Amino acid sequence: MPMGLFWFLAALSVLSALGVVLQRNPLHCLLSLVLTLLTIAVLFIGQDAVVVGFLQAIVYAGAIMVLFLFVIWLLNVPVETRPTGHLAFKFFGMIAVAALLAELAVFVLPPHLKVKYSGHPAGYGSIEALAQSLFSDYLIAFEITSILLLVAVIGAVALARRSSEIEIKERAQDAARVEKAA
Amino acid sequence: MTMVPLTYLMALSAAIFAIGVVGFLTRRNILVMFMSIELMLNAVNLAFISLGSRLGSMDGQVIVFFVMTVAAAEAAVGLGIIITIFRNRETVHADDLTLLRW
Amino acid sequence: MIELVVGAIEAILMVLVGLQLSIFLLYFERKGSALIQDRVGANRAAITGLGRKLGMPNLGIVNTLVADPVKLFTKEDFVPDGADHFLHALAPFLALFPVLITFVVIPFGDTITIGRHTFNLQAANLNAAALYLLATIGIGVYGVSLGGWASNNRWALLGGIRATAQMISYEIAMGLAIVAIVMTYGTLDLQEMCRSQGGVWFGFLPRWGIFVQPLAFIILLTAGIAESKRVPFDLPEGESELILGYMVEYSGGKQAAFMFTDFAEQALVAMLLVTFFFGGWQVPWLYRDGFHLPGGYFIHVASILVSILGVIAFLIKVLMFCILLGLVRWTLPRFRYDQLMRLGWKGLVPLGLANVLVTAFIIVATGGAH
Amino acid sequence: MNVEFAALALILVFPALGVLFNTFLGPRLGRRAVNVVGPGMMFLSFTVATWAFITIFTLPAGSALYCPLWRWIEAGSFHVELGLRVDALSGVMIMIVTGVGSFIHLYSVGYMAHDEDYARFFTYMNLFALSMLILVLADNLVMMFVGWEGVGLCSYLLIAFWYTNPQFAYNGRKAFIVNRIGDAGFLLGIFTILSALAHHGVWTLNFTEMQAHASLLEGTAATAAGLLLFLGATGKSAQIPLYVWLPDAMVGPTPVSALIHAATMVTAGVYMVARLNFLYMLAPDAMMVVATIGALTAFFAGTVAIVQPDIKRVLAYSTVSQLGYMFLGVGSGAFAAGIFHVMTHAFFKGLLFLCAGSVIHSLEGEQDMNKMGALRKHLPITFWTMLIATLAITAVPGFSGYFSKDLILEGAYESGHFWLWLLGAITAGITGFYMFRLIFMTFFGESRVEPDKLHHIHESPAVMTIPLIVLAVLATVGGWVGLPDGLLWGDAFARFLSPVVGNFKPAVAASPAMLSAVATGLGGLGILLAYVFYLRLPGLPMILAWRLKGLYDLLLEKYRIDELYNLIVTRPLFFISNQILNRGVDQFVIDGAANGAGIAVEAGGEMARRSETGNVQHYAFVYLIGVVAIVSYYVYLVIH
Repeated sequence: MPMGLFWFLAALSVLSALGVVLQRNPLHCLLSLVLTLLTIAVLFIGQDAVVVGFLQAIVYAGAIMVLFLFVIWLLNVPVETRPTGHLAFKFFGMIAVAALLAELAVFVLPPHLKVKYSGHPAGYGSIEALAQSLFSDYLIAFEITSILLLVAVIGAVALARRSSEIEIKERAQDAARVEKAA
Repeated sequence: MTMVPLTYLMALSAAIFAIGVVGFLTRRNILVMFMSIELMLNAVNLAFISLGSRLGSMDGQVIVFFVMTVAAAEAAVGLGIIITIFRNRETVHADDLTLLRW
Repeated sequence: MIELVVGAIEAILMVLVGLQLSIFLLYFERKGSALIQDRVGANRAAITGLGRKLGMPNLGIVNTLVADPVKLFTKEDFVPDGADHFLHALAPFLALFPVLITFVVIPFGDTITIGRHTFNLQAANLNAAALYLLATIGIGVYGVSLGGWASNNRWALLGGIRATAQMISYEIAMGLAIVAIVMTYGTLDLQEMCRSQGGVWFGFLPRWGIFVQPLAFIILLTAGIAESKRVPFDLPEGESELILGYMVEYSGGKQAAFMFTDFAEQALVAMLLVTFFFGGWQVPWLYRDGFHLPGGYFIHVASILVSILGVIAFLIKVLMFCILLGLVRWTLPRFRYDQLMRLGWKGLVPLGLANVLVTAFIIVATGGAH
Repeated sequence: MNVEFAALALILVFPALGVLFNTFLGPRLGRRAVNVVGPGMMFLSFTVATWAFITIFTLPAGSALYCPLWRWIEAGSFHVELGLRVDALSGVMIMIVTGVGSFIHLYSVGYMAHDEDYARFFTYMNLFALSMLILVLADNLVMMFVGWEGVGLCSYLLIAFWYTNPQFAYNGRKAFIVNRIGDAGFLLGIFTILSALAHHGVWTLNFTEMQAHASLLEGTAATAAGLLLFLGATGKSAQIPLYVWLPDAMVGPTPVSALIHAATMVTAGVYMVARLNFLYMLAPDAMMVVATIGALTAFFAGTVAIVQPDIKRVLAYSTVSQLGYMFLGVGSGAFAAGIFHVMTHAFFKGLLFLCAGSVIHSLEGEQDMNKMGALRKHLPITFWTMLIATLAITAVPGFSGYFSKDLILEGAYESGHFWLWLLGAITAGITGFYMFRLIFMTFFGESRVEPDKLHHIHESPAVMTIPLIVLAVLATVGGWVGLPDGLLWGDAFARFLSPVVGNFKPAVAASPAMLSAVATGLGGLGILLAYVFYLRLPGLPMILAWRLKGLYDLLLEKYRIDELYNLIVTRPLFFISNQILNRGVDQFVIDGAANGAGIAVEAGGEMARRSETGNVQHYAFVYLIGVVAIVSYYVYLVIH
């Protein structure tokens, strides 16, 4: 990946990430997040993680974020007008984050980041290599993930489902009975 | 082929992660807080991919793959919860959602 | 370096082809529909009046290709009150852009050798092109949905929501069909797919994907029409219920962009169908050195000519499919929304899953797995 | 010569099956099934036991059958291998336990015919027999202790069988607690033996191995172990000072009394002392204590029995008294005589109890002899069998009791302690008196039966009388295996047991005939007195009781031993428990600490809960601080 492209993507991703945090309108936040995700996807592809990069675009940007979009519409989330939260809390939160960043810097900066580039084996990042890993070393995790997704789907349906008409009718009947009794 | 220095990538990852943390701590809209969580997840994903690329190992990508599936599940359930909360409380403001206190 | 330049030229060429096809579709929309519905159609505008003097029927070419665009681009760019100006302006291009960049991965010909250089007649030879397709199509959702939202209009928002739901639903069926295809060819590279469709079975039958994956073809055709939001899946626009859906508050160039998106998507679907199922640029019985007709006849053709024949064959096939899609548009009535969802989730998705399963089973059974 | 005999396990398996069946299926399948399975399992066990006994009999003297089971405890060099072992001694015991036990089970079918809880009853009965068989068959002290505890538990369960009556439940608890005291001594005895042996590097509790290394125990270890084990025996076998539970145990169903008194439980102590004869032979002081306690208990209990009005209570004290005889025998070194008396006693005492049960059964639960009389004609079988048993226990020549009791008295005399013999001989007279008092008051004289019960009197059903007849035959002829030396097969029983318990070595020469004559004479005197008191001059006892009111009351109230224990043990214990441990330690210190901790936690929680704002971001902030802290640690690791 050319350095120029990296700097461009890095700047774009940080700016859009800031956009997520700083904008008032949740929809704008969401679009900023989509942009962040896409730049990160490009960063993935730039590092030979081609399949995962495209999956990031398909799954994250193309599906999960659309789900967010739906929810924002469904709830008709208003633009935030009142200033939120306590200033003191924000202040101490910032200090803690700054501390975390400083600590992470220790790991990230050269003297302690000791990873040698060992070269990419043939087919690195290809769908064959990914599948080879997923269906051999990580097979059980992969299968469990599929169960997790199934559970999540069922859970989401159970949570968000509106009561059926029959249930609503029964509830109304119960209420009427209680009223009559009283 | 030029290699972006690992330090830069990790620093970018750390920066996005920190932005996500800030977002989670300072925003009061639970949807935006949720988005901040996604930011953090992606920052970590970036770190995984970068390190995996340097080590020439597929494991980083596999983990990112799992993170994505888990994020999908989390989004499905989390948004379901948010919808349910909104139906009952008519709010997505984290300051108003403090029933589980003393 | 020269490869890069050629690649850029190819990319521009491909996008232009897509746009030209859109123009053709626009024209076909006018006159073709008139033909089907036994009307005259656009026939007023004539620049010189020469044709009428000569007693020729007015083909409406001036109407559709000159007057309409001029009218569109010179109209007032109206933004409704209370709309999100930035997103309102961004949305049409957010819709068009992903479609246009998708054209670059479609192979429109075999490699062509000019002098020392060998060029791949595919703007961008991505080895994960199939995933790229899905990614760009997935991102295309945002333009439409944001267009609907940013207009500050209930009809528009409803149209946007419908469009979003419809597109992500059919994306799954489309993805499943593509998975089956990818399994069949064993590659994500579209050029590779085209190449492996060369040759014949039983001495005469071209090795096209349609003969291997007929079900995937039907799924992809249906899902493709739904993705491009054309009749009978044009619920997001639904003139009779939502006026024009997400486009209702657009005018001028922005509306033109949305319209072009639809037409370009149609062209894209046609190209995909051709690439996946009808051999792409493959001409039946034409090999590198010439035609090997069934029955042992052989006609020599120069290598460069073979390549050019391939490009022409590709364009003809795409045109055929564009016309097919247009015919569908003017033949079938619109679905109800619940029918649309039922068809997507209860029809195409299970079919696609079954198709993937059967394909996988056959591959394993015939020892096709590596 | 040791022979592996796997069928020994069956002796245990059958009662165990009975327990399981009666517990889980009995209540569902009903009375008929229980009636078949309960006694049936005992008879099967009896069959196997007989087979084993005959096998032993046909083998050369000193042989044993064994059946290894499995390794139970393993701790360092100490391990317990469970195994069953039958030699002459335990062979006699299993015959008694399964034989007499079987007939008591059979009798119970009739006796418990009207009780709702028959399945539970037979569960306990089978479990009782099983425990006793474990005790007897054990080849090591640990397994013996399992059986030892088992019979204690079963006695509790059975004495308190009618647990809805608080007094009965109380008596059950009393039996259990008194037994626990003895068990503690038994356990300490085991530890003493183990530590003494382990001191010399011998880690075993197996009887044969212990016998082989018995010399290591010589000295204080043997004395201490013998005394501690004998404490256990006083508990189980109702000797001074722990006999108090046995008379109270009469509240259980009568077959239970028969089982406890005749076949199982109470003989456990005697068996244990005989089994560990090699240990006691090393500790003459302990032997002396055993003999003395035995003689005193025999005399003591006999005197109490003289005045008791309750028919079962008389029999209970007679049991205590007879057990005293047995301990007098084994304490004097005449182990064979002691075991012989265990056997004959099992016959006649089992019979006596079953007869008493028959009487009580016919009188619909009446136990007071003052409300009996002249039952001879109504209950002919019961009368005749009971008379035989009484003759046996009174040691009338020819009946079984005569031979065994004679041997014990002879042993006591020949051990060189004249007064022990004297106490035994006097007790023989007392025995004659109170036993015939019982017979005369119950079966002769005028009827004092309450009128409304009079016409209900009937002889018991065959299922009850058959055991009576069988036991009566045994009570008569059972003693003949121990005919005096020189007569026919003379002294066969002692010779049979001698490889296990050794031969009796007299310290003083005596004339057996002379001693026998004295004891028999005293017995006859007792019978004569009873005849005078209760048939010739029925008013005399009343006058005597009035004249000697102090003595009479003392005897009637059992020397007030229960009251004494109450005063010196129970009351202080309750006082300490209630005033100091309950009010002081428990309520003040422990409750105070517990409540104080609760109050402190509550107060702390009251303060701490303020930190639970319910706002997820506050939690996230704390979480973040935690993350920063953890990362700091890694930073520290990286930098250094």
